[in-house]
Amino acid sequence: MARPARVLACTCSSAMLPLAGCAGIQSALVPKGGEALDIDPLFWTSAGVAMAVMAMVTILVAVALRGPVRWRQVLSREWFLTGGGIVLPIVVLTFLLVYGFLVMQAGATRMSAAGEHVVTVTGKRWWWRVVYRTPEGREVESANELRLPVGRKVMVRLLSDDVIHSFWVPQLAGKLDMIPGRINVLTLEAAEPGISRGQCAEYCGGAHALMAFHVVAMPAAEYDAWLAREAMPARVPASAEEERGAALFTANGCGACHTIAGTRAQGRLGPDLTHVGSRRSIGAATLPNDAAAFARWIAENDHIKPENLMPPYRNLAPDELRALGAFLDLLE
Amino acid sequence: MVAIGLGLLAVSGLYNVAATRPHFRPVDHLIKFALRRSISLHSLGVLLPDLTDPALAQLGREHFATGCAPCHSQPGHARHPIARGMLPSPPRLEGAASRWETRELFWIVRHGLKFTGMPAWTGRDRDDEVWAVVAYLQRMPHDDDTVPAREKRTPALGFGIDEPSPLARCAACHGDGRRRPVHASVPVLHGQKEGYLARALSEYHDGRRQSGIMEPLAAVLSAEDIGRIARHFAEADRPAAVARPGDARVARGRRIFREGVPRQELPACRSCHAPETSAQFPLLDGLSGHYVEAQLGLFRSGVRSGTTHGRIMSVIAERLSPEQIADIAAFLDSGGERAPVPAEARREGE
Amino acid sequence: MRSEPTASFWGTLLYILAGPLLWAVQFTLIYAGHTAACLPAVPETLAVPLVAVPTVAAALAAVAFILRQEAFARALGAPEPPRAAALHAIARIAVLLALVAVIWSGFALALVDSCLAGR
Amino acid sequence: MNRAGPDDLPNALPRPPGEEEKLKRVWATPRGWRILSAVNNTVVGVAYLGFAFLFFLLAGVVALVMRTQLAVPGNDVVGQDLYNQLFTMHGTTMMFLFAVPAMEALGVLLLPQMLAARDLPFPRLSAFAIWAYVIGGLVFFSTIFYGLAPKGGWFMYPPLTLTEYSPGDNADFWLLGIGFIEISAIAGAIEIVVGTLRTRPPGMSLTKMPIFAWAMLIFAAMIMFAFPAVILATMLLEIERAFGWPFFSAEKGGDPLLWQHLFWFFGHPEVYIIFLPAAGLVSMIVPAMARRPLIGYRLIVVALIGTGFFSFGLWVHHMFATGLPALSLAFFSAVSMAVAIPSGIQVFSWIATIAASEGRFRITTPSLFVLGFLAIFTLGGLTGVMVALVPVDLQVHDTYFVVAHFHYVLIGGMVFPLFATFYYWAPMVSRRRLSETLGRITFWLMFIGFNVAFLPMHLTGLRGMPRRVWTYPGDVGWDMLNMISTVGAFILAAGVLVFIVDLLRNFRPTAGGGGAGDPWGAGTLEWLPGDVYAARSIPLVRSREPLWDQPNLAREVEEGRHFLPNAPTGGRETLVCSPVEAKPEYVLQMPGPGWSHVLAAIFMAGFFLLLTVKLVVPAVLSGIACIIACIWWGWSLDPGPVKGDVPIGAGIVLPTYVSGPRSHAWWAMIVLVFVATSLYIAYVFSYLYLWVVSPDAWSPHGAPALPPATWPLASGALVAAGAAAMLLAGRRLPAPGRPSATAPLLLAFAALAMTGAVVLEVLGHWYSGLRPGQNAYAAATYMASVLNVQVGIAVVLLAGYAIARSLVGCLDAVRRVNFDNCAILYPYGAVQILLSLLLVHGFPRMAG
Repeated sequence: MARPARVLACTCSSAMLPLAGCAGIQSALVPKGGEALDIDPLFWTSAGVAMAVMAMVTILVAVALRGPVRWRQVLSREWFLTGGGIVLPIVVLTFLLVYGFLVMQAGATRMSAAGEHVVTVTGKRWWWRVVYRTPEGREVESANELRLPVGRKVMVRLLSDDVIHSFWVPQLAGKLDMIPGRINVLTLEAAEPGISRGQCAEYCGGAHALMAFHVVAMPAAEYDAWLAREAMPARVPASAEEERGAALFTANGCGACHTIAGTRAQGRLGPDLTHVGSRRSIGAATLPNDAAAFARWIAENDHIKPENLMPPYRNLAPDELRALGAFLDLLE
Repeated sequence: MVAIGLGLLAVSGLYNVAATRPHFRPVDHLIKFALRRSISLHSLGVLLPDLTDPALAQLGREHFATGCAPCHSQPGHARHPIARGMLPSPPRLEGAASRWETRELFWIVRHGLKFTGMPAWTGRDRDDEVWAVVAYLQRMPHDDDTVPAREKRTPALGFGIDEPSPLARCAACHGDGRRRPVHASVPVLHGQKEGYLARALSEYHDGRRQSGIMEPLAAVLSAEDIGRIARHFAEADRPAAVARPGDARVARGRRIFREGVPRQELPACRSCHAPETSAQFPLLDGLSGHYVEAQLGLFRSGVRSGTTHGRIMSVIAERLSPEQIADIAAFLDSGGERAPVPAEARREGE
Repeated sequence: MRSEPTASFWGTLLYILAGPLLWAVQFTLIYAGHTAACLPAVPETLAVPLVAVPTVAAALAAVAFILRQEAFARALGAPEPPRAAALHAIARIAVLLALVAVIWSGFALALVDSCLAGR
Repeated sequence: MNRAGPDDLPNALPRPPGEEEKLKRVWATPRGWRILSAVNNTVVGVAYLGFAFLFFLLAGVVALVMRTQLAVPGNDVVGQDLYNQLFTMHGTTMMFLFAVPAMEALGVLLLPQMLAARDLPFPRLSAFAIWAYVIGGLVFFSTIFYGLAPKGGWFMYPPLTLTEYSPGDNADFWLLGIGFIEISAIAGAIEIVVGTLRTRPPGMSLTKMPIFAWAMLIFAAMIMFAFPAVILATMLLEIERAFGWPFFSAEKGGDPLLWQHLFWFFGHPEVYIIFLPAAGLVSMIVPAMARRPLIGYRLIVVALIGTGFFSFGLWVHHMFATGLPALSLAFFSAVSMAVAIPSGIQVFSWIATIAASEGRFRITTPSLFVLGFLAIFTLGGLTGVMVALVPVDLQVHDTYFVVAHFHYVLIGGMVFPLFATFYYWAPMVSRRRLSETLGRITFWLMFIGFNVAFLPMHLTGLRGMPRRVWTYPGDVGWDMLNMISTVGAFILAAGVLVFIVDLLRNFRPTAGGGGAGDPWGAGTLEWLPGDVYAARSIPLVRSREPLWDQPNLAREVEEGRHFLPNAPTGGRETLVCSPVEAKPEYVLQMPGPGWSHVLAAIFMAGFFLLLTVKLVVPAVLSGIACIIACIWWGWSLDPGPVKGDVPIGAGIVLPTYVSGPRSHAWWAMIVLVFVATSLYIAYVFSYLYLWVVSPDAWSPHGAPALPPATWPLASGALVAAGAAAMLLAGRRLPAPGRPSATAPLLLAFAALAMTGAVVLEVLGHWYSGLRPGQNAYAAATYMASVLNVQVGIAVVLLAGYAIARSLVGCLDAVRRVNFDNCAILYPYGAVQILLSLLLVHGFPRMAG
């Protein structure tokens, strides 16, 4: 029942959405790994049951309203009431409930099979701190982007130290809250390489709407190489403009909040910028990642993402902003 | 009937508004009565701070000399001839403290009075400055009759005549290399970064930064004046820090200054306020706790968020609690980074 | 109306709510018991009896109620069966409904790991 | 009476002259501006419903603004901060200021009519609740215009709503708004429980009650058990915000999830609190339109009871994504499924009744809305089943799928029945019917608009759009769907607009008098002819549809041939019957219009509002004024047995004054005790929950050692002595007319003893060095005393009041209701205090 139903829904939705099609980057209907693949058939089964029951009720109401007298007499019998109102729901719901329990249990099994790959994601207002552990046990920090090796089960520890957030990558798994004082664990497993989008699903005040991130699933070997690169210090500025940007970075106290490994900037309040240039977005998937966007963000972040905790640096002249943008863009 | 009568009076233009003729006596009484009632009612919510500090009154006197004396005249001085032509005539303020409640004085200085020529305080929401003037008004000699009228000098200050050099005007309040500023609410400028000083004066000049004291003074400065003043102070030596014994408050302030408060997303103060950072970011060492506390309060409440730099600081100051502001102020008051760190605090820091 | 004994309100209430109350007790017990079993100091295996015992007991009580409904009605001071047929039907169906809920939450034990919090 | 045939009615003709005029005079509705003092259930019920509808419109406008903002990606019609306030206001207003009050309003308006009672048993209480609600609600809603509106979401999760992340008064206004609805909901619950159980007409046994009365009874019972949880939660949150007692801060041993448990223990039943009365309304309209009794009456009663119970066992399904142990989630998943069965029963019942119609089911505006309800609610229920499956919920939780689901359930399950109600019952309170033509236009616009707005949202959610976002990017496939939803929202709004036009053209309220008659030929008692006094005489009921089964009933009632056709005590009165079988027990004398309850409402509103804006002194003054108004209000309510016994017909002579378990006041106190009990249970849950989360904070490891056992023992002994004094006082009440000082002295001692016990308990902990801000343990420990102080104050006020009554000679062994009220609350308070002592002093010793 699951497959035809999906084809149906896909057709419906693409009829409504000729442009976007069904390849939504943040769509739970396009599962690409782990728990999302387990939930998908359960979802379609329950949706199918719902549609069938809805159709049945519609027909029954129609018959009750305008059907032949004989049929209507049948509908008003006591056994119809007990059969339709009690026995039928019990049978159908028992089936769905058992199916649901089995999928829940699959989650437990997946978790106990998760290997030594651990990533810690901390919900912040309003961005994500992502800390990887290298095979040597070193911690490597990144932000607003999660990279996953395809085919490996990765244990994601979810924390928060301010308000409650919720970690959700619809293509890979259901959501799990990040709650101050607790550690929740979610096992992710990407089935194929590709990019999907996640977003905070628990209202966390202020810029909740602009707290998203990307998940990049890459072949395991590429992932290992990437992680090794990620653990290295930042690139050194080469051009004069980049050097000027680096100097402005220091002079304006950016290091109070941001870390760039290998420099004196060791702040821990904001995202780690060591390899910021290699990420897909800035401002928690609010802006694209290029030099111009960096410049815009630095001066206008309070307009781009209201209430975010970084002060707007409108004191900087356009050429200074360009230099800073060039410097940050360099940090791949 | 009364309304129609008043209307006719107004339309006819018979009432003479010339300042050469005083109001009819009943009108005068009515106006004064309404004025007193209005001031009394509107000043009801004013909360009095501690005004006993003589230094505060001294600061008030400095402002009084430039801002108030031209009309109200100074004790021991005769009234300025132009001010004499005003109606209602600006009262002499000796003994004003006995005619008005303190809260009423504050309210008048803060808000000014309609139809009298008394202006409102220039620096919007800078109530802290107004209190200095009130403190001075309270201490003004009650009776100036001891000085014979002919010996009273006409005022030397005001209306742009006989201005002393701008630098001397600065030193009057901010002190010089040896002398501390007149009052703790006045910042030390010596040894401050030049860029910051120039920016601050321009902001006052353009009315972007609020101060009833600094705005009028900076308004008359030219760009060259500003540059000259900034350079002068930047090149001077910072006055020696008055190291005070550190208490728990100072230790907490030191911690915030050096490490910030990660839980509150608060960066360390010194990551921006340090000699090696942008010339636009002021040095904080040696500033008085009073000044720091007041300014952080202004950032926090948004009064100082009007400038590009102020906006940066107010975003951060919003995260500080009043207690933390007091801690930081205590730390800077004790000499800041330049003060010797007590042994136990050094251990704690490590 | 006068000649018959006045029905006890609280008894009648207990009688028609017997099923749902049974469910409420079982649900409270298994939820609290399971929470206790998942405390760090308590062995996880304790969850099985802590959930199974109340479930079975509640199911048996429900069956007992249906079999001996008249006796329960009399004991509680509810109007007795011939007098208020609707009341007794209501009590009976309510117990059956509760029985379904009792069994549904109880059998989760057989399919789902007990204290695992992550996924 | 069973044997009384149609010709053997309780009262004979002709009726004495002037009898009806006297009734009219006694029950007259005040005219002009004095109508504010009115208490007639039809008058205040219409006003109540009107204000609830006003809030529906306001919150609806807020929704339109939000839909406009979301029409296109990256829109900036409203900014982030305003949007966050808007969705908080929309949810809060719809839930607390519209849905619950609207249902209570229908209870006030319809219940007494359906039960042929002259009014609710506590007329001024409902008027008080309404005024408090109106003032509080309007002030609360107006905060949106000053940027002061709360912005933590209608669920107000801490830590986001703690002062650290929500400085300013915004969040406090939410707590204020919900405070009013808590008070008026509980007042309403008392009214409805006592009204349904005690003021039914003779012969209407429990199983002959109209389904709506069952629904309201269960509704009120659910309020009794659900609201205390949120009352406690809001107390804890406000205390943490104002004084820093760490209930929800993780770093001091608190837990943000405690709020979620308490809030949803209220919040989920809340949904059914809204839905059950609506289902009850449908169960009234369907048989009327089918001209057939409801098929499956018993099953529907079971369904209502089952829903009422199960709804308390699925609060965690709002917390499936919080990371609780899987088996716990499974329990709640199972109950979430179980609650679907009752809904199935009801849907099939309605279908069966429609099928059984005499001729064909009549298609009128009310039946259109009922059919619309059936379609929409069924779909909402089915997506509810999907959401009850834990894994599916993990994907759709907090997305637009859930937004679609609960709008299907709430608009389908509550708003459509409400509109059916407007059209169906308007003739009962209006001199003119609403227009069938405009009604049909309203229905089709609303039905089409609703589905256009909300059906696409299922897909929007599945495509990953979270709730509560003020903006979204254009490249993730949500833009077209959102545009469609926005268009639908405006169509829906157009339907409501047409309804308002209809209302303005045709609704002519009768201020308590008779309406436009019975256009539907329905079978229940609210369609009896009547006037300001409701039905002329209170009928003897033999079936569930008396008007169908007793063809002459309307005429007989109108002629005054049934019970109580007059006003024998000279004031307002109604008949009180036994709760199960409805045998007449006494004639209840009830108060008429007055100002005391209006003043009490105004001052109570003043108290909370002033407190919210931190004006403590005026707030306290207002609170004192409120208490004075309450005393003035209560002073006239205990008439005593002066009127003696009166005949009501059929040779039955009933007393006009009773005390003890037969009196309506006793029942009201019992309801209050239930409310207090569930509040206390919620507290015990919180205490134990916090211990489970952070046992390290508990004494003696994480906090100072408990005070020595002498403290709690002394405290317990005091309160036990007080209880004994209370018992003795009950026996020493003087005979009428023979004043004695013994009882007042004993009462005073009892009140003092309870005060002393509470004070001792607080002092003990204070001297042991424990401070409430220290950690979660300390906060939980002091919280027990906060609750005890609450009960203690109530006991002291009631005791003081009883002493005052006794000093003026209004309290004796017969006229003892004022004493009984205190005598019910006192043992409750004593037990609560003793349990607190056991928990607070025993548990740490046992667990540590």
